[in-house]
Amino acid sequence: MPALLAIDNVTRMFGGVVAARDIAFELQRGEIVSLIGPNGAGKTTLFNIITGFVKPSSGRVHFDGADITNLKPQQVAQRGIVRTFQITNVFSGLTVGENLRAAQYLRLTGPFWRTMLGLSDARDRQEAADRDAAELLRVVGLEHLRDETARNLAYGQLRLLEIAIGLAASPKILLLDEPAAGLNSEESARLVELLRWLCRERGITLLLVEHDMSVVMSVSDRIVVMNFGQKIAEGVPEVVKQDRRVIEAYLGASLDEDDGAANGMNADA
Amino acid sequence: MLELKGVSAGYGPVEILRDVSLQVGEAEVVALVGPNGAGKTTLLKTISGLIRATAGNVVYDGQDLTRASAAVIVGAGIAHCPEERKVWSHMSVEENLELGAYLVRDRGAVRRSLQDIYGEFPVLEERRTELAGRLSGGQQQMLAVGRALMSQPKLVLFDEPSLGLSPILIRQIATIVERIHQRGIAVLLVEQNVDLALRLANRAYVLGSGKVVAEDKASSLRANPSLLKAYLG
Amino acid sequence: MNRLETRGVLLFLALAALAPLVITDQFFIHVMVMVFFYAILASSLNLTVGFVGELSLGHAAFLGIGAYASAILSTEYGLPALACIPVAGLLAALAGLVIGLITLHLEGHFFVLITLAFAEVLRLIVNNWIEVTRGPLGFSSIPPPRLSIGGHVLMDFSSRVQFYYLALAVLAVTIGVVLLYAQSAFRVGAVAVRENRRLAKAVGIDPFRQALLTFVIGAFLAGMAGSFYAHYITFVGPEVFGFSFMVTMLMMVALGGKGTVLGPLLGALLIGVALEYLRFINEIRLSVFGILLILVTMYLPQGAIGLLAWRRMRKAGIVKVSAVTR
Amino acid sequence: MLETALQFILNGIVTGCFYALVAVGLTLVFGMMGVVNFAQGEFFVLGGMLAYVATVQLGLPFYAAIPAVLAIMWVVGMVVDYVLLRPMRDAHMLSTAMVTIGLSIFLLNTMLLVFGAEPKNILSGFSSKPIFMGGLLITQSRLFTIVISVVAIIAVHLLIAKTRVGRAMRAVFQQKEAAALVGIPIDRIYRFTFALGTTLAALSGILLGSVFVASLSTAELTTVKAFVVVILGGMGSFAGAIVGGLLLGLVESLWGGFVSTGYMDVIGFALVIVLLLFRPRGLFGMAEARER
Repeated sequence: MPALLAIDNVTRMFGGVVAARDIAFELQRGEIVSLIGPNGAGKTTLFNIITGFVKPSSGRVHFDGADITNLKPQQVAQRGIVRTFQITNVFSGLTVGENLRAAQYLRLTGPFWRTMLGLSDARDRQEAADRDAAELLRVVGLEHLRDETARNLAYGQLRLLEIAIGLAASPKILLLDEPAAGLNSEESARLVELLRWLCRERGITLLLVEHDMSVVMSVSDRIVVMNFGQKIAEGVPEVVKQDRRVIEAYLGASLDEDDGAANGMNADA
Repeated sequence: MLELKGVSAGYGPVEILRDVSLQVGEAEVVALVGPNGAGKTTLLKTISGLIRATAGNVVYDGQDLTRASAAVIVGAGIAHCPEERKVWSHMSVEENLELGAYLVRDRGAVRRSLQDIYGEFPVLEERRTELAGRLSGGQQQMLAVGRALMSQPKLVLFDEPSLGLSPILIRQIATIVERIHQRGIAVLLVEQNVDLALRLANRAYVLGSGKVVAEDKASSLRANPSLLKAYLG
Repeated sequence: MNRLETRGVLLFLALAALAPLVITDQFFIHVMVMVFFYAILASSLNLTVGFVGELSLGHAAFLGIGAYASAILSTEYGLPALACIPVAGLLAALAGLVIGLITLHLEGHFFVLITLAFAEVLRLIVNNWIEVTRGPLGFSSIPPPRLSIGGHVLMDFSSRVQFYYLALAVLAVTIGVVLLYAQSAFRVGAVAVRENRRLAKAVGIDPFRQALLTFVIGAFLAGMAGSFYAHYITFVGPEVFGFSFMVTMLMMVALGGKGTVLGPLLGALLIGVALEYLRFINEIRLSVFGILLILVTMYLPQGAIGLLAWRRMRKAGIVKVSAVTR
Repeated sequence: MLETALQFILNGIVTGCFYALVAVGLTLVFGMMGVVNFAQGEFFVLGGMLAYVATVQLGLPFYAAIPAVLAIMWVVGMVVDYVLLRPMRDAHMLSTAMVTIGLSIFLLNTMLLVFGAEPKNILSGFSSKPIFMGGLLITQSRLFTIVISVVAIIAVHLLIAKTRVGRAMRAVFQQKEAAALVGIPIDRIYRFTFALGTTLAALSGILLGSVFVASLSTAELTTVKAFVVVILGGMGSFAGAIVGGLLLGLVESLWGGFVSTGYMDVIGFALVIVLLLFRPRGLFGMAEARER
């Protein structure tokens, strides 16, 4: 079976600096894959490329067999790739319920007059969307806060709302940028549960950028490790954890060793 | 010399630091390590007055700087060499350096510091009239360090000086930190390259999820299991 | 969009429909006609400013286009006034489509400036294109509407009350359109763009299309308002494109409460009444407006309706001290 | 024909000087503070009105009136920044725009109450006898305008390029966080920049008033045209404002001279609309990320 998402030798330069170099990996249907690596490794750049916020300097991105490299963000989202952002990103002036409503926008709108007048099919769509939103809120445990304005939510609740927003847009692939950042251990544990449930029950494919290794190790089917804009390792958690290059990427290569180990690590123009 | 007592801080409703206490002694190099998102940069910004602490105190030389403005803090002798260098790329190298001494009114002293920095980093003198944006990443890092030193600080806060640099340049940065230390200036070093940080520092703190999770002598921290745990779970 | 607001709007319309039965004072009737006119304008401006969150300073252009379209069509081509109103609305909507296609790709400051520039360009063209617009002289004695069925005249608009109900009818249409919009997914999309453009894109909302749609609806409504104005005042000159209309509408939206349905109506009522009854302070009126606009923006960003809603919620204990959750 | 063209170019340079001076303040304030000052045209007119009060009502000589008015306008700028803009530093830019729109409405109508609608002459003391330079004709006051404008532009350039405060301005403009970290008082730099912009607009108003008349009716158009200049030159660009101002002055003058006086004011907008379609950052615009 062909991969759901294929990143094909993607490179992105900013000025003279390489933010991502020749990155290639695939995402199979129903997988949970984590993208890890130290600061500045190029993970967020890759997210931006996949979701159309940044165009790659070279290379292609294929989704479900179609080339999506040059689509705009909203077009990528319309095809079923939805992302969250690193810094908490919700519609802060709207209530929790309206936040989901906004994410269901594509489902709720049809031809102009039908949408404006709320004709029967529009109403049906709306009811289905409302049911769906209610279920999502139950899943993330925010149903009691449906009418609360998002900016009044606690931090942990905001992070959950972000995921709910992503889900409400009915994605085939959900890209989560540091979903566990700032969560306490109890909240992280719930997050892991939630992510597994999504994958199992809703068949959503997940790609995570995450620094909380307890989350990464317990939830991922596979891990892709990046450093200095390049992919340095890929594999199941147990193997990646032992990889010498990965440990070095995190803790820094010992300077006593020869510089050969740092092959190609020069991101400095 | 610098003491943080139970400091909490963050951005808006998001609390990043929770009840952090740490100390930097006279002429000491202290490393601050920990995974991404642990709050290291936030901690430095809180010390230098870019972010207000929501609880706790920042005390420096017996002076309470918790509510002081960034200008007062620089004036008191704390310089902050920020993440990603943040040089003024449309200004010349020399202008960048001179602005580092913005609060120093004595022109003679500024000139002496400038000569001093040029002695330390000859490449900056060679390219003094060029725009900072044209320098390579490593040279920009030198410029950022030089700029921080221009205010004649007694304590320098470094935020990820090795970020994005090649191993050769990283080694150069290490030399710079050592030389700063030899002049009797204290250093608080945030560094993702743990090996580098621990080699340079006398003592180190490990920050995880906004809290200090370990504190140790630099030489013994490497063997400390809480370090690897903080990074790889 | 909450139930309280819908009720408030319906109450407003019901009271307005009954008022002339009780109060027959001609000046009062005139004041209310102007209030309705301003309410249409403010509601239409609010679509872009309040829901999409882009400050359009060119909205007077649509008022002007509507007014001139009506003036030309009725005086030169003899089109009945009641037919002019929707036609003027459509023409303004067309202009809105063209201007929107050009300007809405820009955001923030650029959008503010370019819309202002568009309105200025139109004003200057109207001033100079004498063959079509009669230049600074403008059009006078624009005929009043007349409603007849099979030669039998039902209304000839010789009395103010008949204009009153015409204005109310156009306002009702406006409110109907705005309510439909506010309850549809379009409002959600527009507000999503306003609150977080990046996230809106990430969930598949096209900010440009969303803004354009809203902009064109607003232009349509403002065009109808312009047409009504032409037939009520019977005179149209280049000043309908001017900044003072723009300022007045903006003030009404800001004071009433942007991004709500009821807010612009409240704003139009408050300021419209003040404008007409405080004629004795006419001279310092605009100075007071300026200060008011500053104060409202700085200290009451939600407008009068925000004040009402906040009080109500605090009474009900809904507004928590946000520190609790932090 | 050539001489007529040269004459139009000369006239265009004079007008261009006015535009440039007004636009410089606008562009600096925008580039550094992210504030679009809709009251810039009112500051321009206020300068002219105060010069009228000083020269006609108080009988001050022109050369003394100019510095006096500029000093007053400097204070006005400081006060406006302190009272209206400082509380809005973290606000959304549209809210700040609303505040400056409110200020512009207030200033314009209050001036109308105080000074009345009729245009005012400023007594410059220059004789109206024209000077002939070859076939070209220029009045003393126009020559004076060009000289003062050029001096002012050079002075501002030197201020920004060479002085301590100018360096601090550029530092804040380019990298705010680093500026704070070396101890630059950002709030005071903002206030200084705003006052500078206010004063330059007023200077333009004084000069224009001495060449033609000072009139309230020019305020709104001045603001809008200054925006045109700023967009032409690129928001936040000092050199762009100067070039943009002169360009607009020249184009208007030539268009008005050879094509149509009626549509003279339209040409600038037409230019801007076309420019924004093809090059939204302006001629000299800096590439800045405007992701929100």
